[in-house]
Amino acid sequence: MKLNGESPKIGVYICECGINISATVNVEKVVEYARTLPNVTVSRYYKYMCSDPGQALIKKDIKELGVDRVVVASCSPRMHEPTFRAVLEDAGLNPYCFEMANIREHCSWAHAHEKEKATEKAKDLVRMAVAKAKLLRPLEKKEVPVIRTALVIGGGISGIQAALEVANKGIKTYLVERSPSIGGRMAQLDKTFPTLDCSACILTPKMVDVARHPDIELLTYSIVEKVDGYIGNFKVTVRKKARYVDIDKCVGCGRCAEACRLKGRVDDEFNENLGKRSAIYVPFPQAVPLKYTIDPNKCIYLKTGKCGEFPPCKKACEANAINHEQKDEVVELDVGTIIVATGYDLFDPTEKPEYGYGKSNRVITGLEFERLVSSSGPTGGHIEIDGKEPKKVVFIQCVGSRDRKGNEYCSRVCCMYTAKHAHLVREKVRGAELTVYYTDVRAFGKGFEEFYNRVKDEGISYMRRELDDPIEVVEKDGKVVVKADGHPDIEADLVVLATAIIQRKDIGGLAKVLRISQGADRFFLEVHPKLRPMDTATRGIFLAGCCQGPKDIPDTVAQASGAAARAAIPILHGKIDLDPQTSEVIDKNCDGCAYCIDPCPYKALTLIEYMRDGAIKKTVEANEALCQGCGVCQATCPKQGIIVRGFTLEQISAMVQALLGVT
Amino acid sequence: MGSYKINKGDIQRLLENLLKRGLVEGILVQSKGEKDIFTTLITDPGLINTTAPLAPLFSSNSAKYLRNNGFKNIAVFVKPCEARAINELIKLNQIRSDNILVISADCHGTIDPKDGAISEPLTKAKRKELEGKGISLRKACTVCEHFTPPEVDISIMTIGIDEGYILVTDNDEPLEGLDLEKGEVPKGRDAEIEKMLKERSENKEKMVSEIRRKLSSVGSLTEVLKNCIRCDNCREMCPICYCKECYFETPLGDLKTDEMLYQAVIKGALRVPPDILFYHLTRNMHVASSCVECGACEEACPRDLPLLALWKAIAGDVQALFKYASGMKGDEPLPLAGFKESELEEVK
Amino acid sequence: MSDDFEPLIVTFCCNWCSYAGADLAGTSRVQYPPNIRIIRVMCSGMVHPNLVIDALMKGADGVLICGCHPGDCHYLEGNLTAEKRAEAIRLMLEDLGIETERFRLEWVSASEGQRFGKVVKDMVEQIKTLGPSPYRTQRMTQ
Amino acid sequence: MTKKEEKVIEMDEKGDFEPKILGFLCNWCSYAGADLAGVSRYQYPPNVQCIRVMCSSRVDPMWILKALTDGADGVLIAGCHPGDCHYVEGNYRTRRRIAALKKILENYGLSDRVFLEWVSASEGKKFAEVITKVTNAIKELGPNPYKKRWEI
Amino acid sequence: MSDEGVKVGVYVCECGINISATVDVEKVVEYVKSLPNVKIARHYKYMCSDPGQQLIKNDIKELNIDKVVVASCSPRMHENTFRNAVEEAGLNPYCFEMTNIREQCSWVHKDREKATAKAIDFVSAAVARASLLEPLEKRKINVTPTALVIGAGIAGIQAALDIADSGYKTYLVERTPSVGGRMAQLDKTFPTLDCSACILTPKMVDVARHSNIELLTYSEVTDIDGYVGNFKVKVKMKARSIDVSKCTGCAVCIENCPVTLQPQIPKKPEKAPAVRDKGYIDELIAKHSHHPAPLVQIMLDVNKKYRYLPRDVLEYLSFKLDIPFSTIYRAATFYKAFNIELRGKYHIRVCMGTGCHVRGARNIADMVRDKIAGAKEGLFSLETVNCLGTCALGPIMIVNEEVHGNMSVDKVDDILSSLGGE
Repeated sequence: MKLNGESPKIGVYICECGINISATVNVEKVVEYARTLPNVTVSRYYKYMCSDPGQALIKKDIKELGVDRVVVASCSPRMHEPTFRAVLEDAGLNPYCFEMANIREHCSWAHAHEKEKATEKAKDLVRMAVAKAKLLRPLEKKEVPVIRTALVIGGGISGIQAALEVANKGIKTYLVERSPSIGGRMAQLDKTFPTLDCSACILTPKMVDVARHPDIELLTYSIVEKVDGYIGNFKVTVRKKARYVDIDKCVGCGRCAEACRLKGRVDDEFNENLGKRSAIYVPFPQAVPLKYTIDPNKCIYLKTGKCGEFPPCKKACEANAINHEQKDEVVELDVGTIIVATGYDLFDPTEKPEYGYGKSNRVITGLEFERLVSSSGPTGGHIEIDGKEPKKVVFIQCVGSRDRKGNEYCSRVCCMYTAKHAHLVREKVRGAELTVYYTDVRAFGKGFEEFYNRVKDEGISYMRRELDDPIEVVEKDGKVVVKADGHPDIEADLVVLATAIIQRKDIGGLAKVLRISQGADRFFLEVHPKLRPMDTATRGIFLAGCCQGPKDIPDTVAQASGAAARAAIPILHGKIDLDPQTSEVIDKNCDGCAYCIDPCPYKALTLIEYMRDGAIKKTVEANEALCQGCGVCQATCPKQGIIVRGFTLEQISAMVQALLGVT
Repeated sequence: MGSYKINKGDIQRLLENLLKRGLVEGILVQSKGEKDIFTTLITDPGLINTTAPLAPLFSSNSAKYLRNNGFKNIAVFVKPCEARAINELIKLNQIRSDNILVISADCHGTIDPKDGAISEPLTKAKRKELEGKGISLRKACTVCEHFTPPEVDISIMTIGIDEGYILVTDNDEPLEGLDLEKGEVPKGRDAEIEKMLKERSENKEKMVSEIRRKLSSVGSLTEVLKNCIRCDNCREMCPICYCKECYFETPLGDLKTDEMLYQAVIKGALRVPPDILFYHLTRNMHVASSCVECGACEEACPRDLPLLALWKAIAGDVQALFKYASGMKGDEPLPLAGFKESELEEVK
Repeated sequence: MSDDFEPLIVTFCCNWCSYAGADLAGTSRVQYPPNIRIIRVMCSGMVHPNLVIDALMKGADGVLICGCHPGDCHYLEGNLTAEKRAEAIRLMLEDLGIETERFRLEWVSASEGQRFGKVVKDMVEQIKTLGPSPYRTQRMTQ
Repeated sequence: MTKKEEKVIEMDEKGDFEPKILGFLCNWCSYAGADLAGVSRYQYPPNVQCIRVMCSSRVDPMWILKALTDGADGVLIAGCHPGDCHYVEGNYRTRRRIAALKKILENYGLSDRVFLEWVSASEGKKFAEVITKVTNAIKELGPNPYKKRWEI
Repeated sequence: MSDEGVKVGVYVCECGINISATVDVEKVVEYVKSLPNVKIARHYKYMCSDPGQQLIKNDIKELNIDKVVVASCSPRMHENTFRNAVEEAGLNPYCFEMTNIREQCSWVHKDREKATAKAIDFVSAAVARASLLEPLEKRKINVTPTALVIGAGIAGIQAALDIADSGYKTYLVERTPSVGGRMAQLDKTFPTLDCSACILTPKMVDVARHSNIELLTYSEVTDIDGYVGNFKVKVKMKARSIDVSKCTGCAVCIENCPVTLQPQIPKKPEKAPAVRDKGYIDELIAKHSHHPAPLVQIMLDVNKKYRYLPRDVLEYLSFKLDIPFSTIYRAATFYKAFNIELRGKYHIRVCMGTGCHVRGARNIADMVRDKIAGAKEGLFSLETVNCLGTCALGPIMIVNEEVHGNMSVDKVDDILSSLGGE
């Protein structure tokens, strides 16, 4: 392949790497051999090619001998490919006219006792590298501008923290929350472990900060419907569901809720259906924004078009903010990066009938207990079932977690919140008998063990059982009997199930829209738990909070801050450079059979049509930003219609030919 | 660390030595004029022979004059209540601890200087003799429970020592050149202290229960405070009251007559000078935790308010609440300066 | 087969897992027979079936493709595509009369240095039993 | 009712004593708790007149003494629960100050008129209960004896 | 006391009917007009609405009001809204006082007259304070756009990389000669069993090569002062006695370095440690010397004689039998036959197994503890055990060897008293 007219001039540089290579491979012989290869103008060896003097050798040859392709035979490209590319760039040569041959890890070290064979192998590797180098073409890094805004999906504690931290870097942030108010699961909690400080004291100031932050645009009661584009240039379609209340007029006075005909007759999801609300509601008193919303599938007027002679809520509203004809509104947001903070759902205990959940109101989940004990909950913080304080309470751990047949993971937070619940019962109910059926108490965090010891010292008896020991909760004349194998039956007034944290049941839609993958446990998959724990495989989309896996509030906040930092990097940089080793369509070969579109994991290929000399020409178009350069398309295309630059089919088969001695 | 047997002369030689070796610029100590004994600041070693360090006289708490001093360094020979005041003022950052050498001796009780110029400690016999002449101990001393020196540089024991005195110090450097004879603290001393303490505590209990009765009801409290003319002498003479500008000198606290109208509206009438109870309550709040009960305030009061008894009750209560003995130890933190995570549950 | 027959095996290693595994084999000084020649590709899914057929038709005694364990792939499912292609390749090899054992697809992660050595040893032994490739021409002598 | 005839509302219609109590609420917890009581429409007696301070440790004991000597029937200081303080240790210091102040006022028979309470941002109901408790306690104690006494 | 020049504007909000329902807003406005310094007093249906804010802005412009008081909802809701409005009208935003007559007055007191009186007090207090408010300016201080990361383990490396990637210069200070920290010492990492180096080395190379990161290894932070945005940090770069620019890390120098650091093995003490009844112990050692493993036999005899294994004896045995003390201590604490604390004359074991637990074993144990506290030193000792295998007779208490079933709290009392406890 001609570069600028003449045939390529290849420089070959063999490294001795101290004695790591030269102890086994006869470096002089390989250098001699390399000189005989076609298009090789200079061939040298040096003790340390990666050292400054070694690099100087290459630069000198490029400048003085006009070398326009460089092959370095040394260690693994994973170590020093970037180093040598920088050398080429410094010498004014395109960094992609460079190929490495690994004659250390793959040759001298692996065949230490077979010197001749190792030398032979080194020669083969150098010959293959030269063959590929001959076909290398200069490539330019493409730069794409990044839009200076970010999007956070989910308004729980992780979404709030992430939005605040990104906005505090001076970046405009959209926070999209599905329910009428931000606050998420944490707003339902009363106290938080291990410090027992009240959840609202931590959450409400942050919620108010979000509402008042000049750089945060809050879109509540809204869902993300479509995401197109790529890192730095996402185009997100958001549907703002109709509240049937004009939020500019509504001041949150609550008179409409008082007047509503269904007052106190609609199940209140915020209180896990323990309390009641009216058809027009705010999820909880400290809601942000403090704006009312009409529940479309409960409001009589919306369902039947009539509510008495005139809807009482409309009459009660001084600010006449209620407008039953309000329609959904769809907006288009242009954002640079996206943080997913969609939170979690709880395992539905009815899937394990032996726990008796749903049969008696004396068997509740941890979150229901949290509402029971919360001072803004249905019972005003007073723990009572059917009006009476439960004297005997049993807590059962690992309901739906650590289940080989179901969710095999541990939900991390139940041991601690159960200890907290037991402590709260001990504090509020005099002379209560408390038993916890546990398998392994996991009090691993800061201050957790001390909290666990304090709870045990308060006379809460921890009874161990194996995970698969049978356990059963049976209703018996008003009480619930807990039959745990290997333990005496306990007649309890209340049983609290520590149900597992699971991914949102309806998350599939968003995963498809964002094209991010889910692990076997359905939580979103991070690129690598240690290399890049908050990045997803789709560049520019990051994860925070329980959507990535069960975690407690301190870890969630820390991860949210991390995700915010990661998400801000491309924006603060202003531009991102795309790796040029991505796919490229060879227009004359491609006939638009679209055979390659389906296997592409990043949906980077689209079929287009255009008129060429009178006829419709179908061909494939590659989106360079979306493409990650995996080459699956290249290997699918039967007619070399698409290649990955730097790893073209031609270059690889040239290496194979070179290896098998066929010139 | 050492304890030495000394006599009256040795004390004077110590003071003289301090001046001669230039360890200190001056010494604050009681000394005799023609007829009377006064607290003086001596810089000439030659005049040391006029000093009467152990004179049982108390006119004012000399710690008051050491506040924000600019001395390079100075020695002071003070009574235990004055030494405790100094320790408190060090903790309150009003006196620097590095430029002051505090010497303090046991105090058998003091009398008013105008009743006589005695330079010997008032042993029991001496006191009997004075009673004969109708001179009695100052009221503050009759109820004083801290008559032995607190934590100071040099302390001198006189109680329970049969002849001469015992000098105890951590740092022997000021004693160089005096070649004092080593001496042990006699066993009998503790018993002697115990005896004096029992007597003083009984007096104190009587005085405190009596004042508590007076303070508890509005009528009796008015009787106690009604004569106060807000001359603020008690504030001036109190060593612990160190504010540069007291609230009662600011426009809000020191109302001009026309401004009093605004205040008079609240109750329909206003006592002039105003804020009598408010003034004393404020003093209580600011000083109680550090009060050394030296009685200077009562003696400074021209209207004979029972201030000593009041402070015995108030300061006693507050210091007992925090188990704090004001001025006794240098490193014990001021009660209102620190806190413990879980304490005082009963308050809330 | 004469024991002096030294098979030549063309090996494709994916950059993220098996190439790193081969590196680790080197760094841990795992000794394995020098009969393989590694070509780095970005993903096992990048190896076009023609490359494998070409290599075997042009005298390679064996072709080994190494990729990431399912679920580990940097590009999500490149290795799964390679696995489906492997079946197609084996069918073609049958048609061409080449023993299908000359072609292998193995999963090697970045931390499996030892395993990489073992895989290479097994394949070299197996190819030795099969003997040289029927298409082996007199390769260019060094 | 101009300023001149403004009469301190002493007795309500039925003639029993209506105390006038001064309150200090810390901005982060008890003031938020008071707001929550309002939002949740918990009813409580109007006798406590609250002032918002940034932290309970901002309350200078002299303000309390001035209030009591000027005739306020009671003083309430409300702060965050120990450990919750927005400024980490403010309420610990408040606790010691008020303890010292109450110990002094014990001698003057005024100690029971000073209240220190911890109310968190989510304890709307408790705030209402605290106000009711304080008001009733003062009603039992009766008016501040220094309310009409101008002699000292 | 009205100081001239101060012109206060008072705005009482009705908040629809939330306030006006229980507070007579007109009466409040009327009263406020009579207060000193009040130039204008108004009430409006929604002060937080745009027209409401416009009222304030016009008054500031036309009547040059210089202090604004708004009586409406909680400042935690709209303090910022009104501050912005005041600022837009050209008045310093801190010459503004807000008082809450909704959440803390109209919503919580139904009695109209009292609520109004309270509202009046609220507003008068606010006016009094407003008159004394002074304008304040928000000060801006600029921030040096560089960061310092102390410590170059995986956490420091990742932090430095993320900050540098955002385009800011970053100093990374590491105490040891190389970055990598603890993670560099690990082989594999859970749960993926990735080799720790595969993850760490690329990041370490990135840190070394990153244009925005200045790496200071073998250096320590000695002094930090200044404040957020303007820290001054002193770093001591310790001498490596090697010229960093020249060294390529070829490690040839290691071979000819004479010093080799061996791990230190603790030396055996020369002299035998002091021990009680030295003669008796030597006798025991001699008696069991023929036994292949004399240690346990000797310990059994010692435990029988002293009813426990005194530490000095164990240390003496360690010296004489040349067995590491840790091995002896392990045996002493493993076998039930030995105990390392002095047991009482009567050793009491209370079973805390499930069977006994549900029948109140805990109260029995508490009762025993109280009795021990009261009794003579060394008379009783208590040990709670997991299960004594007699659940049917639970709760169980065993004194030395005597078993007492179906225990109750007062039974404990009788038994222990009979054995000499009061």
